[in-house]
Amino acid sequence: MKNISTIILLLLLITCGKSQEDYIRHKTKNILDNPVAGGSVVIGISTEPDALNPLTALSKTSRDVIGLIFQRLAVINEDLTTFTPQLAKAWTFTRDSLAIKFLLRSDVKWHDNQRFTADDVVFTWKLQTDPKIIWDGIGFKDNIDTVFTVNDSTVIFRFTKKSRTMLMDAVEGCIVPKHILDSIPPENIHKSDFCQNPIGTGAFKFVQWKSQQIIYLEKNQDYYIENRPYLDYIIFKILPDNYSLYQQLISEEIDFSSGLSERNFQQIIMKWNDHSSAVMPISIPGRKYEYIGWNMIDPQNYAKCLKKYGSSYQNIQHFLKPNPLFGSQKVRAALSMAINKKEIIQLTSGGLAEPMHGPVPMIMKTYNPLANKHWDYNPQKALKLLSEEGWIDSDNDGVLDKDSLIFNFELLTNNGNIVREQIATIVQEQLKKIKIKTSIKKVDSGLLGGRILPQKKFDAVILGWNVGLKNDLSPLFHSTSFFSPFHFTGYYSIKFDSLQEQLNQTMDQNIVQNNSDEISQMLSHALPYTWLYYKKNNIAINQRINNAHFDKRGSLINVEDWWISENNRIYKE
Amino acid sequence: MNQDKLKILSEFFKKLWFNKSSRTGFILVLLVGLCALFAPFITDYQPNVQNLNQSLQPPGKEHLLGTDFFGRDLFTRIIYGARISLGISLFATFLSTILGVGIGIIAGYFGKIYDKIAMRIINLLLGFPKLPVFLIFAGLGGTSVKTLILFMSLFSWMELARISRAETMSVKTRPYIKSAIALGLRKRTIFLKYIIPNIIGPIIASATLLISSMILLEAALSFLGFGVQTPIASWGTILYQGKSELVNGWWISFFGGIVIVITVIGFNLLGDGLRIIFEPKSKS
Amino acid sequence: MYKYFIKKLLYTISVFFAGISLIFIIIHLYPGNPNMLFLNPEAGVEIQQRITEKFGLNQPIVFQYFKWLYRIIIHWDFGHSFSTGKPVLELMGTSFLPSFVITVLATILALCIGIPAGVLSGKFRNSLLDRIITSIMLFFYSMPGFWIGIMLLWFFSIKTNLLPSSNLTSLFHHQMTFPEQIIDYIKHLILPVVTIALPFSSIFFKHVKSKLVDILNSDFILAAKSRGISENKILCVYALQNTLLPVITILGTTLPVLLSGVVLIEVIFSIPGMGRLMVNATMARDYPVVLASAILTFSFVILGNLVADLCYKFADPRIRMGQENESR
Amino acid sequence: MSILNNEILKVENLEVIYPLNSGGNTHQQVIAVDDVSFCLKENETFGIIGQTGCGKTSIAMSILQFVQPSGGNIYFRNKNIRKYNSAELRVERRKIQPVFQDASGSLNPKMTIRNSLEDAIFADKSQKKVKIQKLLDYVGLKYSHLEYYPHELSGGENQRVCLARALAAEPELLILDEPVSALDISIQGRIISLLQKIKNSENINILLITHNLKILRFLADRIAVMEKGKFTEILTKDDFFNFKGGKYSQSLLKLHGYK
Repeated sequence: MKNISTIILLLLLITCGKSQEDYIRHKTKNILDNPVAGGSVVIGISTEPDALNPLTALSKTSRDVIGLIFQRLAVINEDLTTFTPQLAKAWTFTRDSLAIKFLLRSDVKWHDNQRFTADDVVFTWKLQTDPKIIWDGIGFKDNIDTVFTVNDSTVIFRFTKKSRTMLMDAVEGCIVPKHILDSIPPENIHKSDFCQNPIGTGAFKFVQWKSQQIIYLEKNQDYYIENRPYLDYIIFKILPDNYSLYQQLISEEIDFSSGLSERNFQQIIMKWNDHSSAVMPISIPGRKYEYIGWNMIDPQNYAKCLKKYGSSYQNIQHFLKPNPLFGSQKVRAALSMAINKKEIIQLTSGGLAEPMHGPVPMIMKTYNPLANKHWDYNPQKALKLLSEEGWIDSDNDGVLDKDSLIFNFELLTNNGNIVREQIATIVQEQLKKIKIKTSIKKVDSGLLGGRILPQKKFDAVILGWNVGLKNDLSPLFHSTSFFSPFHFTGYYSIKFDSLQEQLNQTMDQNIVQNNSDEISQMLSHALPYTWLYYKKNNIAINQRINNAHFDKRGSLINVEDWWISENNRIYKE
Repeated sequence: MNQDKLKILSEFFKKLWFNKSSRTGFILVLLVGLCALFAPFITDYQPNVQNLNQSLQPPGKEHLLGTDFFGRDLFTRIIYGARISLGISLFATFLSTILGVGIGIIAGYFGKIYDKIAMRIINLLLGFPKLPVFLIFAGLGGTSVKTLILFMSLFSWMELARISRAETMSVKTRPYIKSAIALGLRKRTIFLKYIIPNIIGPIIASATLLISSMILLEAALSFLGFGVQTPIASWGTILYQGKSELVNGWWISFFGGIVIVITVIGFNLLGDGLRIIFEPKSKS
Repeated sequence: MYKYFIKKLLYTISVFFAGISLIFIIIHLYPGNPNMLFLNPEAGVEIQQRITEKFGLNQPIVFQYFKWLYRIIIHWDFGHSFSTGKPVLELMGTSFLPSFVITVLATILALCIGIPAGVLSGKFRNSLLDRIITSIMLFFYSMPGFWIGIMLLWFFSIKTNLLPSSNLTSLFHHQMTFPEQIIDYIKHLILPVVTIALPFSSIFFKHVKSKLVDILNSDFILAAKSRGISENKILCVYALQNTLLPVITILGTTLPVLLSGVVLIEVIFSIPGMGRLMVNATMARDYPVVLASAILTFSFVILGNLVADLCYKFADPRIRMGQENESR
Repeated sequence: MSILNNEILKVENLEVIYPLNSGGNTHQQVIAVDDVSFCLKENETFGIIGQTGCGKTSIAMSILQFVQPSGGNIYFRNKNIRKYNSAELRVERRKIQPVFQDASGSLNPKMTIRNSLEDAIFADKSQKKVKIQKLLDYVGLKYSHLEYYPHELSGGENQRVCLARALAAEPELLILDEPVSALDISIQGRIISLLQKIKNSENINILLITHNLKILRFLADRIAVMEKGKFTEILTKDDFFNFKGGKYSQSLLKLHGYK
């Protein structure tokens, strides 16, 4: 990939013409200059990684860091379907299409100078599927029957059944060194020194992790691609406060960050347009969206049913009562029409987000904007819909009511997320206009996800999901996950279940697209969620860094190609 | 008899007024209190109504102290926030005064094991840094105003308990208490009619000082994101919101803090003044 | 004496155990689950449950408690952080130093501001100088410490960019020459130290001033004056000696105020210290870290109490052993 | 039995020890009252005389149960008062009333004279009024005094109030602890005559503790001489004032100008 890799700077760009020009200049400069080695980049991150071991790491920050130290057999391309070789040179499907044969590179060395061999790949698979390890990607390996070596540089993955995602399943997960982890019992790996001092094959070597401060990575001198990486050091600086992040970007103490708050990103844009800072704002589709989830079934009744009939969906589905407020689709539609997504986006993200109308995320290949039913902002129509449902303000107290029931509910969101608090406050005000009373409650996420959501003890909640690359909506809406913390709305549809199942199993791209569209249509009509917006990934990067490439896969995908011209180096490395 | 009380009261105010610092304190507290009370008459804006295209306006003619993220008038929110902040602080002070005086009197009057236990608890709690403790207990589950007040009062009664204990111990040795005991009066009567009226002065003074530390505590806790829920404003939540807008709207943090400082200064001066009035010893 | 000490120690230990047990139980009984912080539908429910198992949270609380206690007592092992996977002891070790340094420096600065201000104010009582100093100190006393921190941060870091806004050192600190390193440290420490010291100094100021005024009006000073000893000598030799001793003792009682202040200031200035560790751990439900920091705080409190008690005893032999000091 | 009935108060081997505040294991203590025994008979005024700090007040405090004696027994009407439970104590207490030296300090400064007196009377409102009126007349106070606070009255007036309050409880034993020492000489006489009036008219026994020989001469029937926590002798008033006591009594008399 590196050799092919080009000099494309994908910048889904922001505003006026001025910045366009700047962006073009940056690009040309990059083509004219020859990349030179040297220099360091400081990356600002807002949370500390949870571990630097690819088998146990869970947070996004960890994956970003790990992605520089460790490598996979192959990495996914921007189209999210094809792959580029990494540790594997090439691969072929066997004749029966039930196995993939990987030809590995033979010039790869671990950071401690041991040779990378096929044994490492087999060993990694064994650990990944070991229940004691608790690797969070274990689901990818479900269909893999066995993995074995043919010789030092050939590995075969044998599958139990054919599927659309065989290659993706095989290459998922970073390869870990056998010679180090072999001696550690699997149940102790999450505590082992390896989590703090990882050894990989990647372009950067781990040097040091100072808790709450920094993580140092240095150039892997023995990297198998010649002249790569260009940079001598990558330093992750942990800055939990958004203003520090912003401040240090402006003062050029850090060069890069993708964790800026929307408000501070606005400032970056303003300064860039004024030519008063060297920090370039880049806004590309991200991997997150925000939504309001409605509780569609009555919480008290649910608790009773659960107690009486146990947690099996077949047993309890006939006894569940709809939520007195949100059980009706018309009410949910009315609420969706009363919420002005554009206003929310404008205020919380300065317009840098896409209003979202259906369940399929924008970055997915299957995303089809026409499949979604749009509930455009229209408070009058919302009021009318509500009155059709019997919700009228009969006692003129400014709050809708129906049979002595008052339209008053609690809007939950998790503690510590300022943007969601802001969304909640705006939504509260917007719903007030259609005479609906809300109170906002911030709850600790452990409590929210650990108790309130799984027990369905709530009215409505503002949350966001990170989008995976697999596009599987089963955890959120499929009846088999009805008792999981993710499926808290209580949405149930036999049709959805079968569509999603079919979608997951088929290899036919047309069926995939068809079912996906149908699902979009169904869910955007049924509205278990009111999708608010699809977030942009707000990246700020100092313009002295050349050849950085960002897309929907992430912001640190080609760090080994980044380079800094000599006169632009700040630190005396 | 009413006239007598009136006389005592006017005497008291004369003393309060005579002392320059307690006069200043009294005026400041009165000013903030009146603002909170007559908030709707002072400002034309509503505290919680958003005006999204007026987001983050700097202080100016239209908005005296600027607007916040949601385009709400900051001045209005500060005035209305005074109701919440003062309300919480006063109520928490009230609770901890009752708790502290109760424990202090029992410890001071009965002595022995009661005193020992009370003093152990007091010393232990006095040594506790409130914020980390609050973090451990409240950080886990989020908080409501109720738990906030409860926490604030549970961790603030010690100073009052110590004062009322010391005062009770000195009052206890006075002959009139002995006479009252010898008369076979009930404990309740002795506490309510003989002890409390005679130790109330220092208690009022330190309760006034406690209000100011309660205001600061409320601000600190709200600043960490606990406490009053949006959209209701308290001074602490104004600071909390101001923190994330520091780059774009310094005035939120600035004025949110200034009003706390003014009020706390007011209560501190008033409390010091009362202390001087009630404690003739420190008059020198 | 010996017996008293043993008694006190036993009492301390029992309180300590009661305290940490209480914290352990409260934390673990609290509804919700720490693994939910990695709320990610892609990972699946099964993973969530297995993470719970990994953290040992599926076992009965009593079992968890004794296991935890056993590990600490026998192996001196406080477990591994849920959120960073690092050994808790190591985390505590690295984050203790910054907090300690800042606290000590802030205390010194507070003394350097508070005592001279108190002396000046007390000596020139009711003068213009006294009024100015008193007003400033009242302002310091009445402001929320974190607020002045934010305002300083806004002015010196965001507005004027004179001082760094976070951390204790620059990134390439280790490549600097020695004088540069010192300057780097100072630059990073100025804001947090000043922020903590200002409100703190006002406490010292209050005590010093009132004590000094008392002493200057006392009989033995008047007697000294009448003997014709110079004012400055009276101030330095007689008055200050008697003023400063109580100031040292109030250092102990202000420890909790200081610790509370450090928490907020570390959060504001992103200092990798105990306070920030604690705040992050609580927010992330990182039980091992929360417990360990609670134990540390608790130990400080109890140790402070013990030391204060003993100091008090040695300082004032009139206090009978075993009796609580009444007018601290 | 008859002799026993005649005794209002009987103190046996009373011992009061105060701990001293000091460090270390050495339990230093002060023996305030050391093995004191006496009895107070019906219709008798018993005086205890001694220098300040000799332990007189400790005896009074033990009888009033403000101090726990470390040894000995106190019988009031043949009942050991140390064995009362708390409910009994509250009732029985009213039968022994103290009057202290510091008259204004003996009255709650935050209460009017009326309230102070009302608190002392356990009766309903109308009866209270009558009784207060009677008491005021008896101790020689005006009705208008009732609305005053203690600090607005003179020492003598306050002492009258204290006596009125003590009498309001209808006590059988009155313990007077230096009742006139804090008063001006001119007022002392009037209070003493009031006390004489009480002694003669009411069926009240008095334990008088003082270092003032004048009041002793007017009131006491028998006198105990106390020195350093011990009774050196107990003798009648006449014997005492006729120099029939021991060395210490005689020196006391001489000190105060008696010949």
